[in-house]
Amino acid sequence: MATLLELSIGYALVCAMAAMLLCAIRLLIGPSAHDRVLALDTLWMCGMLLALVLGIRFGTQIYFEVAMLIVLVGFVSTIAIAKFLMRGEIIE
Amino acid sequence: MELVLSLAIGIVFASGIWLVLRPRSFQVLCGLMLMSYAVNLFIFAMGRLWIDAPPLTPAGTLPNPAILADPLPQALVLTAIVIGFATTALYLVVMIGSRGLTGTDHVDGQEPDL
Amino acid sequence: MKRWLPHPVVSLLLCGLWLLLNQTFYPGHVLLGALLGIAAPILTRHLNPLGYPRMRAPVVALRLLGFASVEVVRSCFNVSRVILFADYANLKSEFIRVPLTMRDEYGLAALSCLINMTPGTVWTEIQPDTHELVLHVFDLHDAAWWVDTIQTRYEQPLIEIFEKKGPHGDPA
Amino acid sequence: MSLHWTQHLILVPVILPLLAGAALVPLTQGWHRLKFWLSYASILGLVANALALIHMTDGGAWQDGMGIYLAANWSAPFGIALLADRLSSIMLLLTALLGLASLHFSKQRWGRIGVHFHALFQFLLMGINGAFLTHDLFNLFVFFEVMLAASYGLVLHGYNAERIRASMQYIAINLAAALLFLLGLALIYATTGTLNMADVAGRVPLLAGDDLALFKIGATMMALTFLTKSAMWPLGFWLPTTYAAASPPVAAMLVLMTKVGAYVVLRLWLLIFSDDAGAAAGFGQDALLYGGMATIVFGAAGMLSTDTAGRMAGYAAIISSGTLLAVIGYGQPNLVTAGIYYLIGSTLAVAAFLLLIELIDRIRTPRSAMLALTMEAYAVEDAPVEPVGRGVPAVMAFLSLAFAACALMIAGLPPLPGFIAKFGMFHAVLHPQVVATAANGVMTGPTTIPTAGWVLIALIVLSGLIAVISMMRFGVRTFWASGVLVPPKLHRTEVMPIIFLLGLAIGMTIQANALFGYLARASDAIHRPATYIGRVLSEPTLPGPASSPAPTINLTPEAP
Amino acid sequence: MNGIEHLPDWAALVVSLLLIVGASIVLIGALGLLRLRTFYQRIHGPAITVTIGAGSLLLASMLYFTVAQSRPVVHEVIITLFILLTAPVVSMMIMRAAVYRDLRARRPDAGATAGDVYSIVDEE
Amino acid sequence: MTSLPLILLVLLPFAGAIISACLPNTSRNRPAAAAGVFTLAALIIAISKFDELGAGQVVLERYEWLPLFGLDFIVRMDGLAWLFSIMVLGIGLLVILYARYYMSKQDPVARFYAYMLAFMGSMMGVVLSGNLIQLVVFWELTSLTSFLLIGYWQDSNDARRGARMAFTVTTAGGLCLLTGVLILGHIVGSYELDAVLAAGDQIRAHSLYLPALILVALGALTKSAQFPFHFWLPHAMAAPTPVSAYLHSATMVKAGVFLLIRLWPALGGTPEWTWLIGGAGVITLLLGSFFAIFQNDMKGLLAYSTISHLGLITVLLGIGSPLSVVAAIFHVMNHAIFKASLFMAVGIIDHETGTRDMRVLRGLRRAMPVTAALAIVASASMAGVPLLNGFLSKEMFFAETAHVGGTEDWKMSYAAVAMGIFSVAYSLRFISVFFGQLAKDLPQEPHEPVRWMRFPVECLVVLCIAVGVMPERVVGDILAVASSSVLGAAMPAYDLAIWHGFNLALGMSGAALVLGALLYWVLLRRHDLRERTRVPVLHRLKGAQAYESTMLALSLGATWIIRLTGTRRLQPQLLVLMSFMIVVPLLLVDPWFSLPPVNLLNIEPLFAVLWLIGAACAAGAAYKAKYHRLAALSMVGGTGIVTAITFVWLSAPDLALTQLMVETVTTVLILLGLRWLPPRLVPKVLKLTKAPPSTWFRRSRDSLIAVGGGLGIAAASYAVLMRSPPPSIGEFFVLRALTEGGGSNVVNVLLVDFRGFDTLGEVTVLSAVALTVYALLRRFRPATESIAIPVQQASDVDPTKDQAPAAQARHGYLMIPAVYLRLLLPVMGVMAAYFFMRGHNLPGGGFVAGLIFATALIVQYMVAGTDWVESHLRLRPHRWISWGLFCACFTGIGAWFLGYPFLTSHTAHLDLPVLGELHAPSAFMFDLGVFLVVVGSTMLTLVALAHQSLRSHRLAADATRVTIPPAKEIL
Repeated sequence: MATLLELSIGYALVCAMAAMLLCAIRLLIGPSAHDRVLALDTLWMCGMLLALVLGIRFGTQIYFEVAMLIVLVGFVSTIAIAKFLMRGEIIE
Repeated sequence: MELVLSLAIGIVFASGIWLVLRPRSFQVLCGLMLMSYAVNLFIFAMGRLWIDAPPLTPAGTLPNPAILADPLPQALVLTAIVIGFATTALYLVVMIGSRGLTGTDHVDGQEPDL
Repeated sequence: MKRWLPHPVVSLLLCGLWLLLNQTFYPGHVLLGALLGIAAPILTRHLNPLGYPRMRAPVVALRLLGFASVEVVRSCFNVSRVILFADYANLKSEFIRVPLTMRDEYGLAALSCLINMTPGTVWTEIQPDTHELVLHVFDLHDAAWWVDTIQTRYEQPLIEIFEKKGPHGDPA
Repeated sequence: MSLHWTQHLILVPVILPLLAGAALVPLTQGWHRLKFWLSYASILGLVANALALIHMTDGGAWQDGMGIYLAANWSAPFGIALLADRLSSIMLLLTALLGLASLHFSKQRWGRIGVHFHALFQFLLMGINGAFLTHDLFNLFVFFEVMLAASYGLVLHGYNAERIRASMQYIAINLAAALLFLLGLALIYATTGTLNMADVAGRVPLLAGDDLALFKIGATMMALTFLTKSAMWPLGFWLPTTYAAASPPVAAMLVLMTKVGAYVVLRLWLLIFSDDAGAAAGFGQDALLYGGMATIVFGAAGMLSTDTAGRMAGYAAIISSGTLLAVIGYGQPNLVTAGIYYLIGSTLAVAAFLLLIELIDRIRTPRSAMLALTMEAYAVEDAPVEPVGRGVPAVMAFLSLAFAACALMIAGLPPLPGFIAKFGMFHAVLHPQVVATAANGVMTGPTTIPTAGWVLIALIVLSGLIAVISMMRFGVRTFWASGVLVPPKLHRTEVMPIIFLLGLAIGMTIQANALFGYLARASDAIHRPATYIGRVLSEPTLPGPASSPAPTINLTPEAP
Repeated sequence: MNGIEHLPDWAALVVSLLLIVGASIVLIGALGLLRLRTFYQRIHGPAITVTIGAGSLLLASMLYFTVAQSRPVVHEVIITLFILLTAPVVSMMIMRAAVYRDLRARRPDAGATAGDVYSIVDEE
Repeated sequence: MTSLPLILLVLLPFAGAIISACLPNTSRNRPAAAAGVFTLAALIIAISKFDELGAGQVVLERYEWLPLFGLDFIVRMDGLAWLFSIMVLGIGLLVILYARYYMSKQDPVARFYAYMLAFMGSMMGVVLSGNLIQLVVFWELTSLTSFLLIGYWQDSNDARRGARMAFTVTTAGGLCLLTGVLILGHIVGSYELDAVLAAGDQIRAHSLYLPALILVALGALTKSAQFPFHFWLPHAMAAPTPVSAYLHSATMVKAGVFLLIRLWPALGGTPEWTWLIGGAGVITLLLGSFFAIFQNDMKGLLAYSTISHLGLITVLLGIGSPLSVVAAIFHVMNHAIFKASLFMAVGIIDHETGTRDMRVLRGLRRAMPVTAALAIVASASMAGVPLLNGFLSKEMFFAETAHVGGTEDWKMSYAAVAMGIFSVAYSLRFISVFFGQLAKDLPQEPHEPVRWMRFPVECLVVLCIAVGVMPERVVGDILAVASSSVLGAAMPAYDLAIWHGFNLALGMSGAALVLGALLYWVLLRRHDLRERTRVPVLHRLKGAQAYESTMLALSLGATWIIRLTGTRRLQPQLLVLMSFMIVVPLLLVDPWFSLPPVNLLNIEPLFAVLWLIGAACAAGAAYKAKYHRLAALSMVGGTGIVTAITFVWLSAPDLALTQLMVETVTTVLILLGLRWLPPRLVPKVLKLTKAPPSTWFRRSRDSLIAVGGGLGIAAASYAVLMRSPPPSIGEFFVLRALTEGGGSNVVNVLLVDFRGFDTLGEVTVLSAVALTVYALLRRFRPATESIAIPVQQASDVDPTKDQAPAAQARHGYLMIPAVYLRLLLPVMGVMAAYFFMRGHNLPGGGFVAGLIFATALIVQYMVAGTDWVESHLRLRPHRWISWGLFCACFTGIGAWFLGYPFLTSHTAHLDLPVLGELHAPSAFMFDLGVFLVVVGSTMLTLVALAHQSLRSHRLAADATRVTIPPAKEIL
């Protein structure tokens, strides 16, 4: 079972990384600004999940903190860009 | 791992250099940011790469330096990140100030004579 | 009591958050958590003019949560299926309007949370003049079904939870 | 057992301005008088402290004339060590005195326009002082950044298009250079495993092969930063523009900042690449020498090519930087002595000149300057009327005298310290002194002067000549311009600092011998890296507050 | 890989299952982000990532650490809480920004006009 | 009297200068009186010293100056110095008297006398210097004071030009002299005059003799206006006449020959000396005398005549025989006497008639008979008429020239005779102004000057005659003492008689007189001498023009150099910096490091993919940054998150946290800034046409450097990573962090304890930057295109167009987000507290906590707008910064009171009921300081930026919101 767990952890890592890669491609090709924002946000999210899975893989809690922080503040830059797209300035 | 990180540092740094050599202030700003990423990673790499060995020495255990990452480069990078953040902020503000006063976003504050 | 502990539930939650974060029940941490839990809402009260909501119908809330969870999982697999197998050319992604009667901000926020957490639907905005919710549906088959589901399955319970007995909290 | 209180004096140059700055931050403009006096008190404190440090280092209070302060009570290679020796003490004094003059100058006008001038000024002092004192490479970086960050703000002070253009350049260059600093630092850490300068110097002789190559690359990167700061050609094009744009008190401080780069090069190179450094000995000295020479040429050409006083001052600073770098690269202790004397003198001179420019600009209306220029260019003959001398109001007399003094000092003409410094350098080149080191042992007799020495002398002489020609051209256009000159209103607070700086310069001439003696001791000390390594690394810490026996580890590298 | 060997089989199985499901969903979500035609379709891709994808992985993590450390480790709840608090805002903001941007830019093909809610006004 | 120190001779004039400079501008007599008194005093002292001198005797005073270089300030007087001192002081006294009457009422004479006396002091310094460096110092001072004196009438362009020219030439010479003297010092081992003079043979034998000679000669020749540096002297005539009389005939120009005489024992007597000095002298004497004939300005004539006479002296020195040295000294004396008187006479003429133009002046004998007589006698002396002093020394000169060539080579003698002829001609020309009819069209009615103005001339003329008639009695001793001080044992026998019988020299004198008169007559009658404006044949030889062209060329050359090797633009500078980063190590580092072999199997694929993303984002940002800023920003963010993940992957959780926070705040910051950076639009032209070759070149060059830099840094890091680490200080920290630092997070302990000093600096950087940003933004003027409200807010498409920010949050589109984000605020506060509290033991710390806190606040700003937030919360970031810095500092200073160095950490162990043992490390307080500063400076920066929008909204509200919106959104 431990092998299965290891394999599935590996699979999860690959998936998360692949997801990040796909997000990155979207980030690069755009085409519109909001596409990029969305991609960036998803990239953060995938990064968070990656950290989480890495945490399981190495069995330490340290990664959790990072994941938590990503969730907590990662959205700030996204909504900032979104607001910028919407209003042209983020603090009115 | 080592090779990948080295190449990565190289590519990010190269992008940074390219941008820093561009004429528009925003490009230079991005370039400086990228370069500082690369430099931070570079300093970090100087402590060699360690996986699953954060420099934490919980109470009750005798720390073994041989199996923990070198904390010093990390501390240096931390300071460097903060200073990089500060200078980015500064450059940004100067950049918009310059755009406002000089009417151009060229780094020299005036369009080059063509 | 009211003066020093204006938002007991919030304080309790924050204290819980603190203990959860520290994964401990040491007395010192409990004390610290309690202090933070009390201080944080007081210090931020000026920035939160709505105050904090009062939960009024916990049973309804639980039921709603259960229904929503099922819905989330179902939609999730729907969306996955569409992404993987559907012919994108026939995909009918459209905006629809849903007239809302609920006015309470927390209710609406909870609604938006439910809708957005359900894959396949994204809350766009509430149109200010008509107070209609604009919703984007990923794979729209029947607009009326959506309107009906949202109004009855989601909005009604939320009205019960947040709006039933007059205004809540004390707008600062 | 506790620390003798005098030890804390080493820290004061860093901590005093920081506290003053912290106190100044929340004060609003309405309190500008309080702000000024607070700032002023801090600088007076710094002056007194620097004098005390000089007394301590030179008076034999500290062994080998160096006081070591282990911040946070960690022994040397681990914690951050601050080191006050004769050289750093005199630099601290120079900083404090220059700061005093600049601040005094700013009382009338610059300290009041815009906000936070005083706080940033204090931070700048902190950064400069820290850079002079620290004996840790990364800490040096931090203090460089403190200095730069404050200087960015100060250069921008009194915000106009010209200043912002200049500071864009200044900031971008320095940010890029700071990154190189970090790269170099990282490589040095990677190869030596330490950051303390003395410790690095101690480990360099043991380096070999790839490590040595990487170490040298690191050193090169760091040097590029310092040389950018000290405006070596072709890294210093930012300098004249920045000097010309910055407000005078700030520009005066910038002069000193330029010297910080040279100071660090001097200190580091003598420590790390000394003759004891084995395979790395003397690394890059030639580059410094030739780079310095090229810088002199560039600066001289610049002085000749420009008409604006600010740029002229900038190029003068470049010449002095170049001279200094060449002197360091030449690698001869008594030359370094004269070089430091020159550094002090030229800093005072250029700083005084920069302060003076503002006052001069008040008499030099653009129209009259233009007229003088045309008359000169077309050699307009005078109408044959009886020439009549003109009375010179006291203000003008002061300005022209001060200008002449600056010009003489910058050009290195007698009788002011510029000449003595230059003479000292020539004398040193012509009287080569071979240090008796462990490596080569015996003193050799009078040797022949290398060509580089002659070239250096020639360049210094020629640059002086060119400096005097261009300064004279400017002076004639300004003070002897035709047409009615309206003597400007000068405020006493603006005049005093200039008199003060020039007075210091004259004092340097009068006390030349004493000063030279002091500097010779300073230079002698920095030419003995082994002493530094020994002293810094063996400085004991106080037994810890909760003194628990710590595991001892052996960190001395083994010889390969 | 500390602790994996000591995990009871049932836990290992459940954790594996959760990991596989969650990771697959995450990948599918990202795939959706990449492959779908319009922005308004693409925005639904990540939605599954943050709900089921993240949820499964968090559950896996929680279960894993609880069993591995033989004590309730539930602080992943915090992450869930934060996701609940932030994810809706993000999608709301991006969505609304996108709609009005497309309307302003008069791009009928972008999909903002699908349905009869928004229309592009032909003036100015 | 004899006990008075010699140094007074140098000091007295300077003291006089200072006193007279302090006198008010309006006073006329007092400065003159002061100057006179001081000069007289010095003169008396000088004269009194004669008794001490005897033959070859030297009076020496030594003061400590720079013993480090073996330099003393030595005042040294021997016969030569005495002679020159008397000349300087004596003629100085006369000139002072003269100037009192010469200077007009408007002239500020105080300044004039101050300069004069300063010059006198400098000249005394030169003359009395006992070491060569000291001599150079005073030498340069004479240049300086002469510059001031020539430029005294600063309104006159000629004066300015003349002053600059004289100064440039003589200073340049002075610097050459300095170098030469340094070489002499190097050869001899001492700069002291006595040592140098004694080491003549050593010097002449040294390989550096020639450079030293040339450099010293350059100094002397420039000062004495010798060819090819003679041109400055005529231009220096723009000075007031007393100055010309004093500096440019009697003293300063003599400094050059003085130096040559001085150093003759050390340097003279070689063929090089003869060729260099003699050659320059011959050319000068011929050119000078020839040019003098054709001058129209009386002072110009005298200037050229001076040049020629100085040439004569130089030739004598070049010949270098002992007798010629005696002749040189004698002629120095004579020339000073007659030329000073002539200048003063010209001054009188100028003063009384208002012109010096010999084309106009005529018949002055009738108007000012006494002056005329004096001038005629003096010019006769100049022409070498017997029974006058000029004749004597010229006779000696002729004798020497005849002697030097032996019986075969007469060239020198021809030259001498030619010079004699010319000098007779110009002397005649000079005195022609006194004859004929009195000119009518003079600017002023000429008459005799006041008594005391003529007195100095009279004195000198009397001296001319006295020396001429009874040389031995008048100057015999002086000449002997002076000569013997130079020649020492080589002192020749000579006879100062008027009559030496019929010899060759007399023949030459006679020929010169006759032929000179003839030449003058021919020129006058046949060549229209009086109306000529240019010099025949040699008019092309214009030194001044050459000087001006040289200066211009220098200036242009300098500009060219600067343009070629310098730049004022940023890009080339960064280009240089970046390419240096690559090139300099390549050049300097030897041997180069070797790259370890690449093992592709070692690659962790996931990590590779991670960095594929990171690198792609970086490259994408590089590509997009020009026109699509938001895209570039997003991609930079992508690289940022990849970096953060790398940090966490590679065991640096602290870094990851910090990186994430900084990433977020930076994004917000840049977005705030982008509002004020109007969009760049892709120019249509660029889209259509291909980029020009120059652009392609630039781009390929830049990419080359970028690739090079990237490869370099990659290679370096790979090389480091593949090597085993050196023994590092890092281990120490791991071992001690918990036991002595009191925290288990080594990185944090490093930051707040081991290297807390760095952190202190770091927070100062943050504060400084925040203050700068704040200060800058207070006076911020946005770009014109961005003053208008953004197009998004101006467009009718969006229904929120007219909503105020607070209203948006209350019932606009932000209503729902606002609910979430406001709920988040206390949560983020708790999180900040969490990361802060645990910092010392686990990843986190003041910095991360501070940024979280700041982010939480800034989100509130985003939701409800600046006005609303600030009306509900007064943050006062300045105070946060201040308190933070204080907190950190005083934590450090606290250790002082316990007797420990700054920042030494202490831990208070508290045993509390219920709570158990509590550790309160001082590092905690320090970290609190960091936290406060971070919050304060981040908020200050962000809020200052945010306030700009507020301002522009107010502006827009005033202008009823219909400003021109920008054409396009920022992408």
